[in-house]
Amino acid sequence: MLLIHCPYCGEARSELEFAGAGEAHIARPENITEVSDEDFAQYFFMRTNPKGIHYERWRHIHGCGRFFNAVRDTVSDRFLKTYKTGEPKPDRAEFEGEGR
Amino acid sequence: MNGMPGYDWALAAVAELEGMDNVRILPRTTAFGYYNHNFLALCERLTDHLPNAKANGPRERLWQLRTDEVILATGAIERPMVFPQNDRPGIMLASAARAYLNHYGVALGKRVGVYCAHDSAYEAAFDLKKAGVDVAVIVDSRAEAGDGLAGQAKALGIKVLANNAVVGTKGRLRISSMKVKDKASGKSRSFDIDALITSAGWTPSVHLFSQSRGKLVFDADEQRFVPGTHAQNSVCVGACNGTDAIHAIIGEAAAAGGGVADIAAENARQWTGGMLGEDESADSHARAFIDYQHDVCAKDIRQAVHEGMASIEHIKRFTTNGMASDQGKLSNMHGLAIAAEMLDRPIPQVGLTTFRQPFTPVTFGTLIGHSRGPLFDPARKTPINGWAEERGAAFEDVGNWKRAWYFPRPGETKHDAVNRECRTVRESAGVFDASTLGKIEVVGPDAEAFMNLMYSNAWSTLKPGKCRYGLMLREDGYIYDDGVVGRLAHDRFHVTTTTGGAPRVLNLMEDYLQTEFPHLNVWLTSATEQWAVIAVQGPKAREIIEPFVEGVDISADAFTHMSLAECTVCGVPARLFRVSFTGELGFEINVPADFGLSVWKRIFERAESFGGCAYGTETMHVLRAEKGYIVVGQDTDGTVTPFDAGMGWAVSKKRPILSAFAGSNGRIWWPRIASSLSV
Amino acid sequence: MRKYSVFALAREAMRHHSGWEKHWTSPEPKSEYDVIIIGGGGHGMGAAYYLAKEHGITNIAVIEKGWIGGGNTGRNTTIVRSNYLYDESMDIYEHSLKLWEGLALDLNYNVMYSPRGVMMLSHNEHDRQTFKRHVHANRLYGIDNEWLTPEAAKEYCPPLDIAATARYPINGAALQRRAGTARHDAVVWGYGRAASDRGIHIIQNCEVKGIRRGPDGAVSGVETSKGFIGAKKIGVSASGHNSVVMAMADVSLPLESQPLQALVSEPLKPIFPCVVMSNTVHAYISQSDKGELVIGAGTDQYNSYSQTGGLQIVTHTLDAICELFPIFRRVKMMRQWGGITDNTPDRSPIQSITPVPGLFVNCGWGTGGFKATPGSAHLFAHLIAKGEPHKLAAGLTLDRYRTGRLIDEAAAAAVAH
Amino acid sequence: MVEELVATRTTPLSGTYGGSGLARLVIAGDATRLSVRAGEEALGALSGALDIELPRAPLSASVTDGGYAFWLGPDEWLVINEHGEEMIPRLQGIEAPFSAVDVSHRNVAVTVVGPGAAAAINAACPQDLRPDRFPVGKVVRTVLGKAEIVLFRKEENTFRIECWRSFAPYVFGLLDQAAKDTAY
Repeated sequence: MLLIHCPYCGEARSELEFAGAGEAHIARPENITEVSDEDFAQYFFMRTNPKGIHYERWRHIHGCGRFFNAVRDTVSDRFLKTYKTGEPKPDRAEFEGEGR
Repeated sequence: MNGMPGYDWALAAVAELEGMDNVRILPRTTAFGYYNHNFLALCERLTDHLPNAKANGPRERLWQLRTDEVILATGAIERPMVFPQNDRPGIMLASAARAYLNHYGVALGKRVGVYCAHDSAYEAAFDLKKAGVDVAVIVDSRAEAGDGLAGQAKALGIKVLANNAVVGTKGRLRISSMKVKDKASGKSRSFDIDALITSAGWTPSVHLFSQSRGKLVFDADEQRFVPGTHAQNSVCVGACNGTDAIHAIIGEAAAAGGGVADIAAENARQWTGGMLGEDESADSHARAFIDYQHDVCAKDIRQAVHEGMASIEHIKRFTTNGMASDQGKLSNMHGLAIAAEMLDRPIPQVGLTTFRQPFTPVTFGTLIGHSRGPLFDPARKTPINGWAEERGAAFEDVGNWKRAWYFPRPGETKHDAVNRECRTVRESAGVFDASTLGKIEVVGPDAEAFMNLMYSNAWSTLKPGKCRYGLMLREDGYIYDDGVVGRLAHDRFHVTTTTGGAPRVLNLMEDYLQTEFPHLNVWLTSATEQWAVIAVQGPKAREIIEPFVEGVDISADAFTHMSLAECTVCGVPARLFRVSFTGELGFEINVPADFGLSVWKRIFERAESFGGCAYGTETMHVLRAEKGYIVVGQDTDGTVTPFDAGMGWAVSKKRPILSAFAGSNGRIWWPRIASSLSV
Repeated sequence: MRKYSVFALAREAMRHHSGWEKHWTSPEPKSEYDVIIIGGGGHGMGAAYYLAKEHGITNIAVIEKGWIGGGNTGRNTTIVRSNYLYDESMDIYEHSLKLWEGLALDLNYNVMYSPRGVMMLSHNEHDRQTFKRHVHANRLYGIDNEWLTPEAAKEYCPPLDIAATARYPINGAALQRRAGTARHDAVVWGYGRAASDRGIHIIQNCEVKGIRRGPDGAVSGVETSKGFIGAKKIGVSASGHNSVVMAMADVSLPLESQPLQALVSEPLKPIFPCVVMSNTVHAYISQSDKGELVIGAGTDQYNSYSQTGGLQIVTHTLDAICELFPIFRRVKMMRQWGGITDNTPDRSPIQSITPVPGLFVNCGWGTGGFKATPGSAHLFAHLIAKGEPHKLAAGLTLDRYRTGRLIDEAAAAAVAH
Repeated sequence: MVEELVATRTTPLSGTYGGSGLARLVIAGDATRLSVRAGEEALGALSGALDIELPRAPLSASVTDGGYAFWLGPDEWLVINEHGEEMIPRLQGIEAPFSAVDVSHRNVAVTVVGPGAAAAINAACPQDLRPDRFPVGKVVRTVLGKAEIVLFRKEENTFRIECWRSFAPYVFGLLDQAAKDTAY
């Protein structure tokens, strides 16, 4: 069971309070009605699914209710960072050598 | 220890710890699992050890513990010697013999043999001898025992045969003799014994460390795996860390506690020795057991390698070595060593099978705790549920909800009851508990803009005081949910969802609101349980509810189909919808939940006086199916577009279509959220 | 290779089993093969075997990072069934079930396929309608599946508690009698032995580090921990790591890799005669030949390559098992473990050509790949050999995420299966 | 309207008590409750109108005589008035955008009192309830077994638990069992 730091509550809470919400920083096309089928498939279905550093979304669904982003290593399952929705995507260089 | 016998010192230490208010000691408790982020699972045995008469309470308790740091002091487990016919009753570990003797006052035999490759067996032999048990002989496969042991044995009058091996045993119901071979001369002789204790050394208990995903390293000198790199915030001390000397252990423990050792230890012997696998002098075709539960012998491991199994995982699965309830605590290292020898590879290259939870088996009961019967899963009931129970309704489970299914009268079958309920609704009226429908209140100046983004219908044309069927699609155009949406005010919508869909619809709305459209001034609140919903359907519906309603004119002309009003019903604040899921004249009365039962009773009584009845979900399904209304999740399954469902009318024509693929099944994609709409 | 038979057994018993041969050889890789299969699980080993047996291609290497059968093949709960709803699914799973029925004979290896029946419990009206729809769809398609009353279900599986007072009472069940279990390790060893016998190279402890492509964009081979190995055709079937391997060729997939856990109890005397699955309470259970209750838990909610998961997933499953079978409350959990499942958005698999010429992928089997092993392997071999999908797998291509022809069995499938 | 037509109120679990000597369970009385959602700019006006400060600090609560304002999220509060006073009408005329939804009947409150209260709650709740981590006055939305709850520490050994009404029998039942088990 993971321990997840909620950037809105300011403390770490049990995974039981959270809902995973998939990969983060996938830009929804501005002109979604006009993008090609390929681009729509890429946006809606394709995922990087990396082994290692993963940018992902969580919702503190049974807590403050907020969606937020996290950087987590999918090998160690360690969280490297959690941050609020809308904050810039942290550079992966920030996490090199950490927690692997 | 500090001048006391070790056991006494330990008791004193426990007493001191018990006196500290920031320490909690859990006896009879096994840490059986070490999971992510320093999460530990413990099994505390509460009453399981008590005689039946005293054991009324819970048998075990599951502790789920999250810690900043974990100190692992899990010790080591003694390994048996591997030799032919080593599974005869009366053969056991030296440490077991010692525990029987010193803790329980039980001597396991009158004339005990010892076979070992490790000093600890000598200590057991000495204890037995001092207690008056005849120790026939200590057979040591090594050329030499640890410091001073041979002399001590001699002083106690115990014969020691170094560089010898046990190559067989005899006995019918228990061991009666063992055959001992001198490895130098090859000569053998027999000893009459009624018990045999063995020790091949100690295997560090690295299970929890390994479960924590710490990396093990192989200590080639001592032929054992010990903790290497920690993956979580933990420290290993003592035998589990491969630390043998008492002074070193004290130092480790003190460091782990953040202090400096102030414990003096004297007269502690440092054990040496240990071996893995089978002594080379044994007959390779004999049955020398390594896994006693699964009857796996040394020769089976060799056979597996012979047949091409080269990874320890393959060997384990081929022989089932280590797959019994001890999960290889006694056998794994022996099996590994035998395989490595056969493969002529170092032990670490053959690998180590994974340590998995639990450390020792744990009852399902411990793990589930209170989760049984009504506490297995919440059974959600509406405010009107009790009334339906009294009326003898049959119920169906819909998600966590219990819903009245139909209301059989004496002698009626299900079909009779449903037929009657259907006819009654069509001919006069029926009353239906629709409280389980999901309700979300969408409030704020941008509520309309938000609704336009979330539903396929257009909402700008919906005036306050009106409601409309809403269809929610996924971005790939497949139907996600539906429900009637009422507009209470310019900036306030009362959205209903399917019973099962309420949480995921709210979640999806929050997702878009928080991440895609955060600029919108609109908020969502779940109001599902705030309201009891009483649907009155049928030609007599208006007449039935009329006397209860105040604050709105519900005449046919004034309160047309798909109207909505805030008013009072039975004197309490209500939201009244004129909607129909039956095709008949219909109203849905929302009242605050605590008033639901009372309002229901009054309406039901009046409905009965008009020949009406209460009806359940089965009748609701028949009635709606007759009219062609769909239920999302029953008539759709995740790959149905509005067009597949014949509901193109619910898709606003003003929005461009993303793409249209007319496959053989006619699926067409349509974008739920048209970002071309200005928000 | 010597044939396994009762005579061979008698002969070997006389001479300490010294005459048994190695299951497979462990050759050093050659510099070039006609086909490389990445992933030595059941699907990959099987694909190599069928390429040799049915398409005459034997110059094949199966490259496995660890030991064959060590991924999801060796970690699943061994359920075999074909009672799916959609044509695309029924096609491939029924094809697979038919192959299971003859697999031991075909391979001369006892894969312990046991058609003990898979029973899916219905707890409410929605279940009943769904399962009856499955029963009808299956029977129209020629696949066995039948509806049982609660009493008939209990007769088939006596430990079942059909009391009407249960929190989720049982109102019936769908039973596929031909469905059942098979021994996971034996399947991959049987394919391995038969493939090795046909000259296929099984290269274990060999990690693929890159996929090399020629100037035309087509594959030319793989970089591995044992050096470069050339091939004009590469089939990727590395369940749990497909995204990672395919990223080496810049192919993105609609996959998310999530932990799936399972557990076994201590061994019991035979008590549980079939496989029981419950969609509503999220549990499935059978009893292994060694006597352990084999219980499948659910998927953790996050992507992970760690082969571990949270305790809460296991306890949630045991809640359900004990609710269905109160007699098991004092049974002990002996071992829990995890695998990595590659899940697609529509929970149906992908078997497809890719934008890279010569590169084929078999992935996305989610929680249900074991049952598909022979069928998937057989059709994947066809795809690699012919360069186009077999008609039974034509709906499983990657293209469906562009055209929208999704195959969503989520409503049809029991949770994790 | 004739008097007998006026509806009467039936509250879930009213009159139920349970638990053990170490952790007593009491169903709290009726109250009015508001789910308030708003941005920063409306908080001053809302606090004034409601006569209770909407706390800005995460996980904190304001308490008045019979009133609570619980921080549930950065733009979400649960406001409770135990005297049953109507709150919605007081919000007329506030300019800044906000959402206030009456949830008086949606929730049920259970009070857990006694030296074993924290242990009983911890039987099914993952919060760290040690007093230094969960001091008096802290409030969280969290889970209790398979139900969502709002948990407020009113005093060292007194907790108020709010849950949705249909979950109340489950929440109460679970706490009742757990409270009895704290004796072991």
